[in-house]
Amino acid sequence: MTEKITPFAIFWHKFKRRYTAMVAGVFIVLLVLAAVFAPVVAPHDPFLTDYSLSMMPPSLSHPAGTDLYGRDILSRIIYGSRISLAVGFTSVFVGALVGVTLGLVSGFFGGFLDGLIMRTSDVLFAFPGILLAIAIVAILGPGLVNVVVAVSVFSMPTFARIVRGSTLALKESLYVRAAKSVGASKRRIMFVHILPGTLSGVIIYFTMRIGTSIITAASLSFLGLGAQPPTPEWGAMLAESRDYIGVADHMTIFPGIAIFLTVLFFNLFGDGLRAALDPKTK
Amino acid sequence: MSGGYSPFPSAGPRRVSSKKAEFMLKYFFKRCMAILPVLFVVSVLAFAFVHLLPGDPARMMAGDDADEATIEMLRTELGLDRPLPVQYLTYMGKLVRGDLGISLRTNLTVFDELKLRYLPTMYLAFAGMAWSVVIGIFFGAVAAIYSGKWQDYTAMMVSVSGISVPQFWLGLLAIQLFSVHLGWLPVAGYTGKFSELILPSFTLGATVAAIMARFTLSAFLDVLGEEYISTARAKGVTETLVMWKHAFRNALIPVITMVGLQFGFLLGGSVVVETVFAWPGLGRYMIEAVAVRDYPVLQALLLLYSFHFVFINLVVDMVYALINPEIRYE
Amino acid sequence: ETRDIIYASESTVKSLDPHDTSDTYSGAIERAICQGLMGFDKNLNIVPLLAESYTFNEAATQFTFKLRKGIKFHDGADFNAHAVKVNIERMMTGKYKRSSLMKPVESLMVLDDYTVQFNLKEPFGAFVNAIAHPGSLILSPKALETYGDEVSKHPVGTGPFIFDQWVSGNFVTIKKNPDYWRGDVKVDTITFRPIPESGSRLAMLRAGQAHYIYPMPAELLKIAERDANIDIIKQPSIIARYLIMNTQFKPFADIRVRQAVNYALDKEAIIKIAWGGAASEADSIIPPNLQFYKKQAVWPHDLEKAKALMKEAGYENGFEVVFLTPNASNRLRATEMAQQQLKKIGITGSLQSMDVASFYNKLEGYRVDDAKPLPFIAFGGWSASTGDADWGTRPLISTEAFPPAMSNFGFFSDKKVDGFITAGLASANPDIRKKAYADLQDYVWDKAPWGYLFVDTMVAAKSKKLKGIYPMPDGAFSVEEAELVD
Amino acid sequence: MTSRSQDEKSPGDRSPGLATALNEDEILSVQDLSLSFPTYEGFIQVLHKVSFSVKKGETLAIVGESGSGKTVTMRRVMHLLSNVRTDSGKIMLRKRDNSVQDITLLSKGEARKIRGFDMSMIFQEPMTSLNPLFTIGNQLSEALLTHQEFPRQEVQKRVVDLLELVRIPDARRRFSEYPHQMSGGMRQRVMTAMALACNPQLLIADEPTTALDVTIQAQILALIRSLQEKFQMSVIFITHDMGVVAELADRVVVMYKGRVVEENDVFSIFARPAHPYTRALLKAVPTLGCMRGRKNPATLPVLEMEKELNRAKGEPLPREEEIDTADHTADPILEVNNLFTRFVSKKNFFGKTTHLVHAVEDVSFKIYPGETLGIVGESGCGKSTTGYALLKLVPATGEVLFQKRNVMAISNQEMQALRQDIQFIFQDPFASLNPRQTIGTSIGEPMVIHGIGDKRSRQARVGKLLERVGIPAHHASLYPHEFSGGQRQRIAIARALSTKPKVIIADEAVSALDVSIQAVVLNLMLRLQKEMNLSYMFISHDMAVIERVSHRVAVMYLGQIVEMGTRQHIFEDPRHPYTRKLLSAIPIADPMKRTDFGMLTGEIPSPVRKISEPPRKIMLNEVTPGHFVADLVSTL
Ligand SMILES: Nc1ncnc2c1ncn2[C@@H]1O[C@H](COP(=O)(O)OP(=O)(O)OP(=O)(O)O)[C@@H](O)[C@H]1O
Ligand SMILES: Nc1ncnc2c1ncn2[C@@H]1O[C@H](COP(=O)(O)OP(=O)(O)OP(=O)(O)O)[C@@H](O)[C@H]1O
Ligand SMILES: [Mg+2]
Ligand SMILES: [Mg+2]
Repeated sequence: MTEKITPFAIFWHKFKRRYTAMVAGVFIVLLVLAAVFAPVVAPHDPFLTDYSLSMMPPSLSHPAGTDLYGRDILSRIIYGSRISLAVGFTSVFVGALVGVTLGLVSGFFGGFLDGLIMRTSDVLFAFPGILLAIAIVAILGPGLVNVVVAVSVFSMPTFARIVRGSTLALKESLYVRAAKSVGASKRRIMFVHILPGTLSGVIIYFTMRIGTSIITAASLSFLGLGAQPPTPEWGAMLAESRDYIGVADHMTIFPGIAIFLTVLFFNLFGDGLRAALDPKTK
Repeated sequence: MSGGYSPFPSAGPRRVSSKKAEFMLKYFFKRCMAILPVLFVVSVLAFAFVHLLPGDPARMMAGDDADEATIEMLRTELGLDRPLPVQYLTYMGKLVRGDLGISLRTNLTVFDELKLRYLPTMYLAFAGMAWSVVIGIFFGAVAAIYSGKWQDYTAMMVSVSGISVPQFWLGLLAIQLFSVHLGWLPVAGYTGKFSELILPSFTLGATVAAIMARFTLSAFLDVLGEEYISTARAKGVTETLVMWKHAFRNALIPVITMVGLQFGFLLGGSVVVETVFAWPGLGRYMIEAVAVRDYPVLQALLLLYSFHFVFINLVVDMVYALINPEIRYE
Repeated sequence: ETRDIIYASESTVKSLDPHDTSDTYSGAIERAICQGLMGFDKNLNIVPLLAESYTFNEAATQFTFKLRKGIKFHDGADFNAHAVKVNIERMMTGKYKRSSLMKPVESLMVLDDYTVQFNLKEPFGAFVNAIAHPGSLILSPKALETYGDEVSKHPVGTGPFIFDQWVSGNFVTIKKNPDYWRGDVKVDTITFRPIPESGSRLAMLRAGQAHYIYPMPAELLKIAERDANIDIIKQPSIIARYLIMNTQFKPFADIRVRQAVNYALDKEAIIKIAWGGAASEADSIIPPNLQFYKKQAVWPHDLEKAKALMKEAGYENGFEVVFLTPNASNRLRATEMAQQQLKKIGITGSLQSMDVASFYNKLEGYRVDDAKPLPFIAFGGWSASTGDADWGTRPLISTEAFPPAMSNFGFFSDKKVDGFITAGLASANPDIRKKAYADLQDYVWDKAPWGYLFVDTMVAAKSKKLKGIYPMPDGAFSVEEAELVD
Repeated sequence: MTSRSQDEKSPGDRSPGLATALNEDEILSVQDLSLSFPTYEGFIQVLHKVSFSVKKGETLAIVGESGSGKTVTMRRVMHLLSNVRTDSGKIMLRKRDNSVQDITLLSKGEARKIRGFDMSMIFQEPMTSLNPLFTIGNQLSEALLTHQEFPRQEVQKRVVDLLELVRIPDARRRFSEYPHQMSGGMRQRVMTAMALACNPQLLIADEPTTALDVTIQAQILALIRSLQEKFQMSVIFITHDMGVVAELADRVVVMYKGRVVEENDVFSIFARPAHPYTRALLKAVPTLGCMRGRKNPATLPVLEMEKELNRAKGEPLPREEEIDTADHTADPILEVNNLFTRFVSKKNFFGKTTHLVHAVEDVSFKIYPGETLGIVGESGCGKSTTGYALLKLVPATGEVLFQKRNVMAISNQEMQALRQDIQFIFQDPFASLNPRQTIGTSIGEPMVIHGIGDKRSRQARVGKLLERVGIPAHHASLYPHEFSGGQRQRIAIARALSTKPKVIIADEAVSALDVSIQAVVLNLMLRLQKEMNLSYMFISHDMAVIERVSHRVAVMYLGQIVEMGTRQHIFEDPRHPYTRKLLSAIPIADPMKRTDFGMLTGEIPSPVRKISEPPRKIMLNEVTPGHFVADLVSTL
């Protein structure tokens, strides 16, 4: 093809053709903005109770209705996005940080260390994710911070595996061999040559994992192990509303949709990234 | 027997298959050896679990209104006063004899309790797996075959939605729709009827179906780029055969490993689904056990879950070796 | 055609050994299979059952029961004094969860085949309540011999239903006892199924997949009321709900602060929103259905007074506490509302919800001599399962009940209160006891040991076709008269 | 998937009524074929009015450099392209029943019926063109049964016949084997058998031998030649190797940048190339034997293709430059004694090694200052491993003396310093540069690692090095993918030069490049050698390239050296049968001298051996001064 195409241009060209991913990207940006500017965007104080407004269906002043205590659901969803995004992002970030490090070390040094790390991740794999989270929360007690810890622990092994896989491949690559032959140190090879090469896989998984983490955190809240009231966490809102299905459906529907769309768009965004970063697609 | 389809059932000498059998046996042992350390670590973790939880296990086991003497007695009885490695060995020794302890809540042996709840969870998990494999592979294949067309987008949207719905929400909505409004299916619980299995297993399988669909899609696309697909077309093989004989089979190979890995996810999901659907299985049992701090039960459940995961993956590995002739056997 | 009833409940059966059962639900099912010497009627009045009558001495140390003749257990064994002895002595070993019921007993004497006499260590006026308690049901001596402690899986009694099947974690089925001594049983089987999701429970009833659900989620009453095939049953209970505060420590050591809390609580709103309306405001330290209850004036919701009291006590700017609650959704909601309301008088703090086990574990962790920096407010609940005022007060507000002994988690201690409680037990004479408890209730109400909340109303729902099953004030239920009509 | 876009043609380009425009003796005629692919910038035309035809029973070779459109053309003929747009043109095919049809007009289904029946195709990659999940028998039967009905029993017989036809030994047994149980050469034969299953009249072979070793290539070429004679098929043979063209073709079509630039019979093409591109192509090919009688290596007489295209007629070609830098009187700069590298190949159940790969087995040689030692041998004989072993990139034992210091015995720190003096150039220019670093960073990296100069001086040197290898200095900030293959290899060379090394190990440094670009890179390397007095260890499997660049040559076989001597010794007086076999397998780029590949049979042996059965040690005899030949007794 013509010269002067930067990797980013190729990426962008492929990415923008996935219109679902573009829509997702826009949504995520809006969501982040809403979270950051929640006090400006939210029509009401998310903590303001007014028992006389208990469980009002959607109306002009409360577009998503009110909850049990007469709090504005839309405002709570907007404030809740702060928590869901923060939990999703932080837990995946921590998981990725540890996972990438372990995967890199494991793939690069091999041998005993590799065996140790991989067996450990096998073990973590062997405990079904949410059970692991429940166990961890059972040990640490409920609460958002512990949810983050739990969710990061079980997103970690996948990161480790992804990175280990591409590290193993890159370790054998000619350019790493070339770097070795000119005398590059192990550290240099690991961080300058191998690590950047593993990142595209990490980024893709990272985006998708945020969705999964948001759901897991919500599920933990649903099981009563997550965020504590009156925190406007989406999963907790759902858990709170489930006793009213059939009576006040808006209490279930709106937080449910918030989770669904957020996770959906993170997934679509991740799909788009994958397609765009995959050299096989055009 | 090898997995390849042959137009001549009797064709070819059997020598290969006996060699293969021998290889499979060896391979099996090798895999078994490899999972031993995993099981070991898992058992240590499950053992450590009780000791990691805040509070004195004996005090918790003794219950609300026990006095110090009872607790002290229990402590000796449980061997909690001995060094940890000794405790672990005792624990393992009992484990090997199938003694998982006694449920603090019901005073029944944990073994008996698990026995009761085991099958319902397995039904649920396997039915969920069936849903996800069928739906996932179908959508994935459609998306790959019609790559870039509306079918592709639709299939992928549907399956990505599957990942994005929280299972508990999906379950609640499904009950409202299918059981309350339409009245087609039982609401909840399990007493052995097939109809009771449909909604929970679908809810459970939906997420994994989405994952499978994605994975099938990418495996399929990889395969479609392979030269042997061109070869098949160059022979003049019909497009249908190219897709379903040449491409599909090859795409399925990586998908099979995925099935094993997703099984763990499925078991995890069963915790939520069983709660929503009042399913008398291990998942709900776990939640109940957490709520009342029934330690022997939790310990046993952790072991059982991970053992299953490891075992299923062993089976998957074997299947994989069976159907993939490229696994070397000489 | 068989008449089969499905009873969907929130809880799971934990054991079917009455002596070793601590939960109401299992106890209720046991009561369909087994019976005690005495029992409760719908309103928790004590009525003779396997005993024809009883007598007791003035000092409340000796109780003699005359047993009914001609009753057989399901396995054919005869019911007689021997059977009672076997059962009571089993309980007296101290090994079982309900052994405490027989703690006051010094010895049991078989006077003749159909007369037994309990000799107590010290006066215990509420002893007949203990005998009526589901923990004191009588199992077949033959079954006890055959199964030992495994009897929990094979309960055999004299009740209207025979145990059929129990799949742990799943359902329990009982079937009609054709030879029931009190008359004809009108249904063939009853299956008890656990459906923890309240929405699913109602959905099952509406879809005809269950005949009776308990608890009927009060939040969904609107739906159930609209359904023409459903009957709602409401019944006042003996379950008291209140907020526990640590009364030994600042700031709750100050009675004005405790009173301020009581003024600040909007009980009506809490009942309506958190409890779906299924409760009535507390009007004494014990619920109306308990023996010797005496009505008091409900604490009014008066923010101004509350603020004034706070100011008087020197907490004009409020203080910080931690709210503790079990994570069951209605308790969580109620605590959340208390949190919202107390914020208005400056009592703020974070909320920690946890499973029941951790909750009590945490409460039991506090000691009276602790130096806890952060005071707590915890959502408490108590069902005095003996139906007696003693059990509704002594374990909760007497000095001897400081944890870990019993459940006085707020360390409320008052010499006068302890005095009334002792007096209430010193005699089995109802008049004497009544007076003691009346004094107690009058005295303690203003002392505000708790943030008084409300007394649960039990709500169940059933198919119109089903008759004769009703909930009992202690949260149990009776199925003896169950009947399906078309 | 074939897509409907194949049928989307601009109707104006088609002249109707010419449906039978095919001469009697022709079987296929491609007329004015233009194709476009959708890309980032919209549709890009890759074929421009391509026209050629194939006569009955003839072999047509299509040559041209990489990307010139050879494969695209033939895949279009086979209806095997998806999302391509046919802008103009016709493809006329004479079917078996002698009817003629424009196959661009066919629907998917109709095209399918022609594929494999009227014409069939063999692909370049034998390792991946068979489906790994099905037995050979199954895949061959499928080819048969797709177009014809056969009774069940007969199918197997026919399949076995076909396998025997392509000279697969023990055909009955192979029937139920899977592709992975066969070598590349055998797979390519199976592919050929598959293509022949329905006796098509036209066989299209797209570089069927490029991925194979010379000896195996020779076998396949011989096979195709004999089959073509036997069945009187027409064959279209795509290749970029002029030697192969000379061996096989009757006529030649030369493609360049999506256009046919020349079409002629093979003799005329070689004797009187008309188009400058064809001339350049022929000049750029190092031909075996053209160095005969000369002592020293020399550059190739061609510069870059573009320049060649623009050269005025009659202007003299650039002169060949002799490289006489070798100083055999000095002490060797690198001396290797008894070098061994063995890899674990198999372990038993208990983790004990049972089989070893004897990759390098007791190898000894010397390299003198300014000298190029060529190392040749077939795939897997241990050439690369030897190179890696010298720099301790793989575990090895033995003695490697660099300027008299034993590399094997020195500390890591000293080794580090030494790495400045010995540099590597790898085969794959695409893979040997980190795609995420600018080329400037890559070139400067060795200097950073060894702490040479400061940032500014390093930058200056990177610029100089780039210019030295013919790339503008300001390109330092570009990424590897923005360069062509030849440019990347030059960048790799620049990187190797950055620490001013004395010895460069070039492992198949030009094998992945097009002939024309190969020539440029070879010339560059030779000139650099002259300027900087470099010593090269030049690894290649291409005898002609080795002949061009080496002062001395070592022939490797199964990890051992079987013959070593000056270039003239090896190429003009080969003594060892293996050396002779290699030489005889090379197609000569001269249609007048067709080789008889008859003496070549068998597979490449494997260096994997049981641990209890080490290979026999080969003794080298010095037959004439400086010419070492393995003792025949010990090798064969
Ligand atoms: N599917 C495609 N989409 C876009 N461009 C393509 C596609 N296939 C081939 N091309 C382009 O068409 C041109 C011709 O490619 P082709 O594969 O025919 O070359 P070739 O002569 O066979 O080269 P080689 O010797 O490397 O096999 C190249 O520029 C290539 O990049
Ligand atoms: N890291 C390794 N582990 C195991 N075996 C190896 C390893 N590297 C190379 N080999 C084996 O050693 C033998 C020699 O390999 P080497 O790469 O040196 O051959 P080569 O002559 O360079 O071949 P080619 O022309 O294919 O590059 C081969 O059989 C190869 O499979
Ligand atoms: Mg090509
Ligand atoms: Mg090599």
